[in-house]
Order: sequence, then structure tokens, then C-alpha cells
Amino acid sequence: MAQRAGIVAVAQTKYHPNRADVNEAELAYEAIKQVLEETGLTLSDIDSVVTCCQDAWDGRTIASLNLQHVVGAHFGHEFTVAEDGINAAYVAMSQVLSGDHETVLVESHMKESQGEKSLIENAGFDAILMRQLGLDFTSAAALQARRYMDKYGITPEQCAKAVVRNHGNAKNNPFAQGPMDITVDDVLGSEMLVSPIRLLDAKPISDGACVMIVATEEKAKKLARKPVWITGVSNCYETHYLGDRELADCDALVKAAMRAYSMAGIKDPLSEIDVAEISTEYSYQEPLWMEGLGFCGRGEGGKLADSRSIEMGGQLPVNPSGGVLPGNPNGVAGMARIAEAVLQLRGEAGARQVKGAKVGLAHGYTGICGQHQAVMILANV
Amino acid sequence: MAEGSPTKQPERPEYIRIKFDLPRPYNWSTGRYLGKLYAEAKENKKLVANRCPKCKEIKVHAPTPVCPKCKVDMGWDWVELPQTGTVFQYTYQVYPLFDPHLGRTFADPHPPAIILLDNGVFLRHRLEETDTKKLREGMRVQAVWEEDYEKRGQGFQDILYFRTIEE
Amino acid sequence: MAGRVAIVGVGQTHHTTRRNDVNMAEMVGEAVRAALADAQLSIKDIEAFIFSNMEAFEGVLLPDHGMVAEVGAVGKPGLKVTGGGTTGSEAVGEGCHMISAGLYDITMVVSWQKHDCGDATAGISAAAVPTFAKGMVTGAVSEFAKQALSYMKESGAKEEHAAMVRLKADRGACRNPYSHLKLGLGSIDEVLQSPYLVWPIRLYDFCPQSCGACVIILASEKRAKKIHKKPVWVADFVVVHQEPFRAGSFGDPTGTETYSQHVACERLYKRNGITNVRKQVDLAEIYEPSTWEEMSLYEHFYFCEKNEGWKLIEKGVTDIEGDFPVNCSGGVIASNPIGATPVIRIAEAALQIRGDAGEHQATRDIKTAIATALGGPNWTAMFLLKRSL
Amino acid sequence: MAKVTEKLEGMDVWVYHGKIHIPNTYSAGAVGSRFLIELRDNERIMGTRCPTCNLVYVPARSVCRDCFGQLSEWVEVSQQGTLLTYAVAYQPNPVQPLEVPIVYGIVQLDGADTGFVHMLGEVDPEQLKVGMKVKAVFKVKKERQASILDIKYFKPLRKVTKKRVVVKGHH
Repeated sequence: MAQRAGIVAVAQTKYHPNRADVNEAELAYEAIKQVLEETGLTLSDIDSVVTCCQDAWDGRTIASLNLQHVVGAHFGHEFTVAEDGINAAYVAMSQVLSGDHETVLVESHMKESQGEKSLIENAGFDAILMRQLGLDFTSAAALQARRYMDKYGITPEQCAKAVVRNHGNAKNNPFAQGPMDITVDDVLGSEMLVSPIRLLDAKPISDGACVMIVATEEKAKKLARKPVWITGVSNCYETHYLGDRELADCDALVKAAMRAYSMAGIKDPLSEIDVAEISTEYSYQEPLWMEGLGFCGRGEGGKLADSRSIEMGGQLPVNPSGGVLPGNPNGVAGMARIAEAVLQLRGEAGARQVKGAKVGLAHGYTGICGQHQAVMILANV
Repeated sequence: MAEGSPTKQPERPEYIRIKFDLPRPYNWSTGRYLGKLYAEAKENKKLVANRCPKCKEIKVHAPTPVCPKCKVDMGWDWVELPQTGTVFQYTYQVYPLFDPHLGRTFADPHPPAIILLDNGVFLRHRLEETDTKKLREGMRVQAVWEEDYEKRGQGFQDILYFRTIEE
Repeated sequence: MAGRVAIVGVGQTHHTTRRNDVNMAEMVGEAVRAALADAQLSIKDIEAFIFSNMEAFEGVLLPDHGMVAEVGAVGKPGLKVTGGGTTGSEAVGEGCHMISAGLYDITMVVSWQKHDCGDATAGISAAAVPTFAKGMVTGAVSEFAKQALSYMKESGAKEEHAAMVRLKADRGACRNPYSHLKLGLGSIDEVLQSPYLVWPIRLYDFCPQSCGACVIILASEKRAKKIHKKPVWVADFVVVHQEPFRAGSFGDPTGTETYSQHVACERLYKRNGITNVRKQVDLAEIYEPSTWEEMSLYEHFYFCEKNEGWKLIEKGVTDIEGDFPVNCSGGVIASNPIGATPVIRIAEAALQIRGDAGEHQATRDIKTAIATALGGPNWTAMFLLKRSL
Repeated sequence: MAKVTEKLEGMDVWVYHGKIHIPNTYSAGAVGSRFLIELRDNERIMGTRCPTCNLVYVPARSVCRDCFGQLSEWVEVSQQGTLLTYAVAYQPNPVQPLEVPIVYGIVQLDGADTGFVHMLGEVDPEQLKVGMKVKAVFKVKKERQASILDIKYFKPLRKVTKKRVVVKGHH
């Protein structure tokens, strides 16, 4: 691409199990204020806004009505992406590269605490063939976990290790919700939600918001202390009915990753990427998504999760921020991964900094067993 | 809504429709700004709203952290609103509508109206008078509060309706 | 816009009250196949999908996920946009941006609404959060009733003029195979018989709830000319949101506030050198939820002077045979699958420019058209389409 | 009746305990209706076959996932099949009020190329294994309403536990 889109500033609220003290607008505004202060911009300098929320989660038709004022949409251009937050950043990039907009405010928020998660998720299943069974995201994920772990011999211990590592990393992340001092045995001993997924194998209920400013290359150089460039991005749908999918694989993620890598000119992700932030709401997803991202061969995700190469100091640190397992709202998770990757590439990740990181990967997914996947490659040079 | 002209169908195959009828509970938070309006209504039977430091416009529906038109932080500048005004515009429901927040059909007997408060702020609320023949634009009205402290704590709904007053 | 984008295919379903013969995905699939046939493309040519729908009306979470196979998007990129009535315009806008940003050459905008899944009025009322708007919003009808009241008072328009708007729409709808309401009305009195919903809005003054889908295929300049002999160029588009009026939802009775329509026209007309829209644009497909709103929109979009919208109706200026045809398709008061309605406006304007609108093709030659949308608290979207750039 | 609004401790913030309750009804369409009616009236599990990709979709679908072709060839498939995966839920479920644990499973019926998402019954969760043979159990006729729940669940095929004794001349 002749011109590049840059991420100028990012901000996150501290993720929290119940932000009853704020409504959606005030929650988002906490993060919006930070990016405005950092760049010296005011809401009037923003010429387009992409929000990310869903009517079912906010409990309101046209859910973006909640925050028109805090994103400065009056006589401006705002619209809402109803997928994971990473896709809102993807849309902002397309607006910038199209030449129609220069400075785009990208926002995502979700208050999982205010709704009944299982009932809302159940409305995402095919109304004729699946919904009446009472499935929700966790029971569907359990079907995928069993299929994947059974087919490739991934062990509960390997999945539990991913939980322990993520919570350990999260201790260095001021935005993390609730890192715990836990061991593999704690995870394996926790209450069974839907076998094989136990309580600590799954992320908790979480409230939070994440915001960023995406701008043209020229504008980004002026506004940002250290602009981070979007060098590759793509997303992909898989088919919906769970029986039509080989749940041990993640074709949508493989395709999305390949397209993003080819845009960014990446041949071997494990060696060319310095830091990866991937969205995992359940522990089995870390090994599976790493296979989809091509960090290892099919079925080798368990071994990679065991190995040191994805720990801090390893060849490709995964989730220095602690990722989603300690607690991220599911619509915000993907954008939070971009925010963390940007902080890494700006050398502003504090205690969780991966030294000398130049190329970062952010991943986000939406829907049942990751039916919609998105991958973004970022670089600071 | 206007129905299409019903065309006579040939002997139709049986089509199945699957129904879902479960309410989705939500715990919406007022947040700090609308919460201030709730507090003043509950404690002092006062209707307050915040004012933009730049354009000085009062934002009653609903108080917010940012002035939508000036796009600046509202700060914490509160104004008490008068409790009397004139009916600027009213309408009434001819047929009951399904209320998604009650989960049943409901026709509020009290006509919804836009009340121009004496300080120029437009407030959306309801009128006590249910006989539409007695309604006219420009008539004087006054807020009628829920007197039971325990029942208050619902912000705008702490005002039951606006009563016609003769001046 | 960086790279230039053209419409190379449009497809619609036959909008109607209820579609028991198909599930939601199959209904949308009909419009996808119609658009592919119009563009003579196969599903393999489509590189990305933008979905548009207001999911609150069907009560489904992530409805795009449920129709991936029926739409042909398995293994393909895409995403869904949501919002108010202008959602469809945002989807077409994003489809254009993905092409002009150089990401894809051919994108498909898939828009639909299946209103027989739930109660549309309840869906709209759910936009009012009870914490501050309990009992305030009584459905779109009463909001448009207030707007009609103000327009009647300001402009002197009579209920007969609103009836004429329905008669004009019905003439178009009866000549448009895809429209929902084909009432076959003959006289103003017939319209004035229909009962009031919320005074002064009658049943025939208002839009229906329709089950329907509309699909538009967009192509880069490089591919457009090879795909279709009559590509329609998306010259420009603008979307303008707005804080609700202090004293109204779809109109400002105090006459002191600026409308998003004015801001949209100022931006779009100025950027494209339009100084007299009646002379430089040949046709419009506007998003009019009520007969009264159509007349006031004529004024907001500068098709005529203030308070003279009803005169255009009276003189037949905006008929199919008129010199500034508006809503030859029958418009929104004849068909309203709300998630697809803005896309239908764009599709119908494109058909007029191509001369492919069949029985409801405007009499005069159409080289340039405007397609608009209205949503949320009076948000506006405007597209400028041209036969040649 | 529980209070509609509730003030938070120590701050002027209220939480409104409300709900969104809009009933929704979804049409199964021609293909979906025929599949459900076959369950109700004939206890038959039907699929549709894509001649181009040679795939049999069960439950019956109208479009092929791989070639986007419209499917019109109906096929009845066996009521027995192989368990592809399963999950045991220990939380009660608002949508489908069965006693916990609720066992979900995906079954590839003999003759089908795709999995059938449903529930498992008459099974001890400990004995579940991917690959085991199961078969459909239908509700009694008067309880069936042309719904996916007309199948009560899939239960394990009882394997012959004792070694089969072959009597000379008889099998």
C-alpha cells in the first residue's frame, strides 16, 4: 500500500468485574479522555468515529446512541461495527487509506456485568437448529475443546499452564482485571463449568473500554510520539452450524492470518514477529489459535504452550499483558490486544515490555467457537 | 402498520415457526451525571441538569459528561430547573404499543408532551390531564412529585406528571 | 475518494409483510443471487462482505454469523455494521472504502430486515433506555406525528397533500415488482379514509414493516468496466449524525436548530460543485418514513424553497413523469425492511441511471442521482451517483 | 416486587434493574419446515445432498457450504451414528430447563457427512468417549411439535458386554 495508516494513541480502562459506577458513555469517556490528552486533540479535531458495541449486550436498540456525545458525533460521522473491536480498527484503517478521513477515533466498550451473558450468547445460535438446546459460548467452546484435545492429545495440564502463564504476565499489567497467584493444580481443581472447561479455564465476567486514534501516515507522524503502522490486516468467516465445522481446526484464523502475513510480507511468523497478543476466552484456545496463526504445526499447540519460547524472554512472547483470561470484555478483547501490541512497539509496556519489539501481532475473534477471526500486524518502523 | 393486500394462496405447505419469549434482564447504571439528577429528585424533589461551560446550554435529557454540541467536558455545573412551564407540544396514543421494558402491550393514559419550562428548557414528560379535549398548546402546567420518599429514586419518574394549573 | 468505485450489480427480494417460506438466511440469499445475476458474476468473484441489519428487531446476536453459508461468505473476509436507520448507508460506505483503500477490488453489501421475527415498534421503543426515557418514546409513529404537526403549522400543508404523497408513492409501488405495499389507491378521499395511528399520522401516511433484503456489488474502477457495460459510479457520500433537537425528534418546532440534512447538503453539494440541485441532479431516492416527512425533506435537501415542499407534490414535479422524479420506486412508505432500506434507495437510484428500472423508470433521462437515508434522532446519509465521472 | 432502582453505596449512582422482553418468532422456511415435520410425523431424520460436492448435510440445509449450490435432493439417513465430540454442562440453563448435568454432543449419523448438534441422554458422563456409537431417541408422538427437541436425545448403543457364544450351526 502506497500510504500507511498509523495508530497514534491507545488507551484502556482498568478491566473490572462490575463497573456499576458508570454508564457506557462514562466508561468509554475514561479512555477517550486519555487519548485526547496524549495527542492534544479535541473531539472537534476528530473527523470520523468508529464505535464497536452490540444492541444485545448494551440492552438498547441503536446501542451507539449511548455515547454519541462522548465521541463527538454531533454533525460528524460515526458508525458501529458489530464484531470484535479489532474489526473497528480495521474499518478505521480503510477509512484513512481511502482518503476520505484523516483522524479516526476508534472506540469499543462492553459491560458484561449488566446483562445475563448466557442468555445473550444463546441468541447467537441458529434459531431453528441449535438455539432451543440452550447452548451458549461456553458450552459450544467445550464441544470444540473436547474435539481438539481428543484429536491431537492436548492435555488439560497444557491448557492449565496457559492460564497460569497468562495470570503471571498479567501481574505486570496495570490494566489487567484480576491476576491471581495460581498453579496448574488450582486450575485443574477449580469447579467444572462445562467439561472440559473449568472455572479458571475460562475468563471471568468483565467490564471495560478500549480506545485508539488511527490517522493517515502524514497526520500520524505529526500527532504521535512514536506512531505504530498497520502493515497487514484481514479477517475471515467460518460456517455457522457447529456440525458443519471440523472443530479441531480453525480455518477462518488460518485464512485471516495468511492474508495479513502476505500484506505485511511475513513468511515465518515465529521468527519475524517479536510479540503476539491473542484473544483467548478459554484456555484451550491458546494452543489452538497458535496453530491457526502458524506459530507451530497442526496439533503442536500443546507442545508450544509447554515450551519456554512463548514465555517472557522466549523467541515469541505471547500475551505479555496477560491477555483475556484474567478478564477482558468479549467485544473489547481484540482492540485491547492491538492496544497492548502498540504499547510494546512504542517501548511503553513498562514491566511487561518485550525488549526491542519491532513487529507485533494482534488477534481478535467474534462469535461461537471463533467463527469470525481477525489478525493485524503492526510495526514501529 | 399497513398490511399488504392478502392474496389468496394455493393450498400452502405447512411452514414451521419457532418462538422464543424469554425476557433479557439488564442492570443499567445511571452513572454519575444522571445519578446526580436522581439524587436531587429523591432527596429534595428538585429537578436539576448540568450546563455546558462554553455554550451555557442546559442538557436535561440526560445530563452527560460532554456537551454534545460544543464537544467539551461539561465539568460539574448544576442548575435547578423550574417546576412550572407551558405545554409546547403534546400527542396521544390512538392504540396501545408493545412496551419492550414491560414485556406487554401498554398505552400510557397520560399524554406524552414537550413542556417548555419557565427558564426555556424543553422537558419531555407526561401530562396528568387524560381528556384530550382539555389539552391545548400553551397551557400552564406544574410538576407533581411522588410524595412517598421510598417510592422515589427513579429520576424523571419521581415526577408523576405535570398538572394543568390556572394562572 | 482515493480509488474510484462503481456499482456493478444490484439485487432485491420481493419485499412483503411475512416470509414463512424462507428462513432469514435464505431470504438474504435470494438477494445475493439476484445481484450476482445482475452483475453476471459468480460468488467466487466476491472478495469481502459488508452486512447491514438492525439486529434488535429480530432479537438475534451476530445475525451475519448465522447466514454465512447461505450468502456464500464461508472462508471470506467481512464484517457487520449496525446503527440506526442509516446503517445500510454505512455498509455501502464501508464497501466503497475497502475498495478505494486498495484492500479489495470487488465487495458485496448485504442488507436485510425480517420484521416478521418480532414487533418493530417494540424494537424502536427499546432505543429509549428506561433510566432516563421511560414512558417518553411511544414508537416512531408519535415522533413523526409531532414532526407532521410542526410542518402543517409552518408550511400550511394540508392532509390532502399528505394523501397526494401516498398516491404518488402508490403509483410507483404498483409499477415496481419488488415493492411491498401495492395498494392500488385511486383518490385522495380513499387515503383520507385510513384511520389515525397518532394524530395527524394515518395508517396510509406511514411506512410498513417489511421482510426484505437488498444486495449491492461494488467494484474498483479497474474491474468495473469489464464487469458491467453500465457501471454506476459512487461519486461521493456523506453521513452526518446529530444530537436530538431540544424539542422534537425528527423536526425542530422551535425553528432555531440546524438539521443534519442541511449540513450533509452543504458538504456534499459544495465538494461536488452543486449550486442548484434541481438543475445538476436528475432524480432522488429519499428515505421518507412518513408522507409528511417527504414534503419537509424536499425543503431540507434544497429541492425547493422552505415551506414549499407540498407545492412540488401538488404540481407533480416529483412524479415519475415529473422533471425532478423522487422515489419512483414507491419509496419507504411502500417498502421498509429497515436494515436494507438505505441500500434499496441506492440500488433504485442506480437502476434509474442505468435505465433498467423497467415499468417505474423515470420519463426523463437520469445521469445523476441522490440517494439518502434517515436514522437515529434525525441522522442523514447522502450518496451522489453518476453515470460517468 | 423488587425495587426497580437501587442506589449504590457511598455514591450518587443508581442501578436500574430492568429488562428487554420482545418475543421473537423465526420461520424455519420450506427446507427447515420439511425437516422438522419429518421428525414430528414420521420419526425420520432427513438430510439434503449436494451433487457437486457429494456432501450430505444433516439436518437438511438449503445451501451447500462449499459450492454455494442450492440443495434439492433429499436423503433419509440412519438414526445411528458416531459421537464426534461432547460437553457436560453443570449449570442450569434458562432456555432449556433440563436437570443438570446437561450433556451436549455432535453426532455424525451414518450416511451423513456433517455432524448433528444435539444432546445426549441415558449416559454416565464418565463413560463418554469420542467415537462411541449412539442412536436417536424420539419423544412420544403427542409430545412432538415439529421442533429440534422432537428428538429427546441420543443415547449410547448398548454394546454386547459378554463375549458372544457361538453355538455350532447358529450365529
